[in-house]
Amino acid sequence: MVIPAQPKPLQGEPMVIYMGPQHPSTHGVLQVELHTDGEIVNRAIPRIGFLHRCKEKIGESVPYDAYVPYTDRMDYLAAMNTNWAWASAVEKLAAIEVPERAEYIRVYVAEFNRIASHLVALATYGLDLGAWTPLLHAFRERESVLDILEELSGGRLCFGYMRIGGVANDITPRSIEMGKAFLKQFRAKLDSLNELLSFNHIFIRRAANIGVIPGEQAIAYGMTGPMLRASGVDWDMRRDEPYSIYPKLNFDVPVGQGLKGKTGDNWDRYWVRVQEMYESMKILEQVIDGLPEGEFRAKVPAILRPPAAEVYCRQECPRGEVAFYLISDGGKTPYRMKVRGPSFCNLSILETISKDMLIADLVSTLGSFDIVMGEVDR
Amino acid sequence: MEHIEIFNRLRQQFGEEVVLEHVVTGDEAKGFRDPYILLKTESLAEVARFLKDDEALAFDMLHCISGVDWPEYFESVYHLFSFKHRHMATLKVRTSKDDPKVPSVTSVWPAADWHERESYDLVGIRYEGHPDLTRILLPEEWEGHPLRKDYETPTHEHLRELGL
Amino acid sequence: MNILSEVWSGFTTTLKGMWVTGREYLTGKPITVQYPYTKREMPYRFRGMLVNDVSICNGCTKCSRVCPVNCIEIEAEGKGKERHVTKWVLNYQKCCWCELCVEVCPDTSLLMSHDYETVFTDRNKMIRDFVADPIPPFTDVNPKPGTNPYPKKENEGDSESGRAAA
Amino acid sequence: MGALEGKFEDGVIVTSVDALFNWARLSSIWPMTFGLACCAIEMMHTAACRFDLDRFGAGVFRATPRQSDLMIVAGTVTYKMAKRIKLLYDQMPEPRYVIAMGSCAIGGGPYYEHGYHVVKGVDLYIPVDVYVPGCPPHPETLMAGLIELQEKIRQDRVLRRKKTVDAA
Repeated sequence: MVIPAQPKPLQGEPMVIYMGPQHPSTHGVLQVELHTDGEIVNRAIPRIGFLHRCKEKIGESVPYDAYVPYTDRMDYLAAMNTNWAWASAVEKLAAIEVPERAEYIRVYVAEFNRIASHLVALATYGLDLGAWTPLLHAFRERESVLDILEELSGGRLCFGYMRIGGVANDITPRSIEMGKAFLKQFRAKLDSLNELLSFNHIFIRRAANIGVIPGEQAIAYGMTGPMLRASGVDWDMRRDEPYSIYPKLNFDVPVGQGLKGKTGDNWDRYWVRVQEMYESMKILEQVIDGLPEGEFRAKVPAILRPPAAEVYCRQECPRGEVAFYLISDGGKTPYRMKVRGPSFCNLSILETISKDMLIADLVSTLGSFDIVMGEVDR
Repeated sequence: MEHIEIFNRLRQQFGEEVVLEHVVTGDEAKGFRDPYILLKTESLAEVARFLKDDEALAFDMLHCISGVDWPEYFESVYHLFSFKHRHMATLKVRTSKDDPKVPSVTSVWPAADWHERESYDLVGIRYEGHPDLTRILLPEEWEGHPLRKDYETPTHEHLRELGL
Repeated sequence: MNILSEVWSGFTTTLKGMWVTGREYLTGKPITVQYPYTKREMPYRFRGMLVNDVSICNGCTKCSRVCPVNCIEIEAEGKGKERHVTKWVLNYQKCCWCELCVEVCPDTSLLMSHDYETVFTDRNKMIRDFVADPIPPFTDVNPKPGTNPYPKKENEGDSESGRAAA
Repeated sequence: MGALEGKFEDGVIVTSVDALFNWARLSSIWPMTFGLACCAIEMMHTAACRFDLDRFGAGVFRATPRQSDLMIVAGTVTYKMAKRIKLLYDQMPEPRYVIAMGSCAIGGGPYYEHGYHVVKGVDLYIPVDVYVPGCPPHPETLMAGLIELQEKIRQDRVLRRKKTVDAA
């Protein structure tokens, strides 16, 4: 009996392709060095730094309160949250008490910003996988959120609304009305967005079971935020190490359960973000009901000179934990300030998990990371 | 675990030679801020391995590495977090200005990879044992380390000459 | 069989998604702002181009000191009530629209106007001296300081009205 | 155009052909999807449903420079990126236009003072037609910039001889 020779597996030629920095699916100016064999990625090395804007050097050069506009531009999709992280780091350093009303306003704007940020994540993930319509739906909703924030702060993207010791302006009744009107209709809109994208069979096939990150690996690589929770680690700064008024608020922390595939795959990461929007809505409803009277800004000296000390302050932003490491020498400016950007840590896992992936799956995986280059490069 | 307890546990394990001191920053009048543990530079990798593997400490996550340029020495600061026990710790090691060298902890926490490269890029501390210690944020042609206090901002013309 | 069911569910869920868009198309209101013809109503705190009324400004340099990007350059003459600016240059190339300078301004001279339609074809024109080239083009869109967009009791504690009163 | 470009004196036919060319060019400015930083999000907003850049014929965002007429430099230009921007600009076919969107692209913006790695204006590398101020500019401002660019294209001389400095 003649044994037929095994057919040779189809072999391509090893090739190096540079994806980016100008590429529609790299979410900004990221370059991925792809070592490919045909359609299979042998190695994908992220090359960053195309948006390195010297944030840490500037942090050492400008006074504490003047750094707020720069934090806007760090994670520009969630400017309010990063503002807040900076403000609370300085407040911790200088031991400033923040009035309760200011804390409520901060949660109000931060959670709205979280919704706006996740809407972009949802829209651009659809866009990466070839769905243009969800972007239009999501951006329409995002516009209503931005209207509310613009009413409060005057800006559309970089708000600069937080100040050391409070917020820049008091909340207006009109913005609360707008917020109520938005929350009333948003749940239904989000449901229909789910119908449009989340449960689309083609979308699920492109996202589920791809780019699986187990929980332990996620922790080892220092991942935080929705990416960590999607891997099944039940950790949220807002609930587990509560700051501000979060202990008073009642909300759940969505964790990835592997509904459509394995726990920690792309679809889980996407789905955690969608569920977080529902939770943010819950928080916002409680904040609107419980808004106390009082001051919106504490009395802070015009030129802040915190004592010589150091603090490490972290907060939960839409992309994970933003942390500011501040060393003060008693002067007007910090001696050293370091930003720990969540996207920076989240992106570093790409090289490990992208081995033996298809190029199309790599795009899907990168999209589910929801990185913001302003924060990766700082 | 409180920060001082972590320090005591490390002292118990490694002795005074390695675990140098426990410093609480700030002062009495204006209030104390975050504390840190100062370690002997050469034994950093060993201590890091213990911090991760020890049951009572279990620091499974490296939160951040920062390089700091002080007048007399460079400092590498490690912020650690444990999901199991939910406590944080700050470690510091110091290295000389002439030849800044710190052992790498990439083998203990993979997250250290990019953080160490960033610290090398911006402050210029060399992490020994790092698999690929190259610039991460700035271009390869760049001269100097910008977060050093004596760094002078290059002019546009100079950067064009470098080919940027 | 498996492939058939895959195709079927892919087809039906896509149709369902198309129905979502169709429903919006049939019932929803169009939201597009027909910009050059109709303009969106801007909120009171809208941050447009930064302008300074040099006739009020006394050149205290508070704004230039607080500016994180050093985009304001001031020269002033005289003492006390006589004090007036001789040079008040704003560099729009650097300005980051953060409103920190407006907050510290003791007068009502420095304001974020509601103007957002100015574009430039020459970069050098973006450095503007408000003494040599005062602000008439902006005056009609400036929010009048102290005017309240909301009924009085709602606006209590608002920093803008507080600043105007001071 | 090539051989015929800039060869003719002003005349009724030449002028109207020029007007036709210009009209065709200004009503279909295809921009490149070229987002650098914060301003890119506002650019996306301008292209999305609320502001709809397609009303000006400029909503067809192309991912490749070879198919686009307009480069909207939306965001901070760093030294690492500047070389790539120059490369992308060189790949674009004539006629090509550039809008510098936001303070950073215009002149370094908030990073002018201490930003060692930020280019102080994209016009150090490529010629810019319209500067749109703002940080980030509002979508309306970007549209105003586009209208300004359309006005500029309307004045273009394609077949007609370019005006010399003395004549102007």
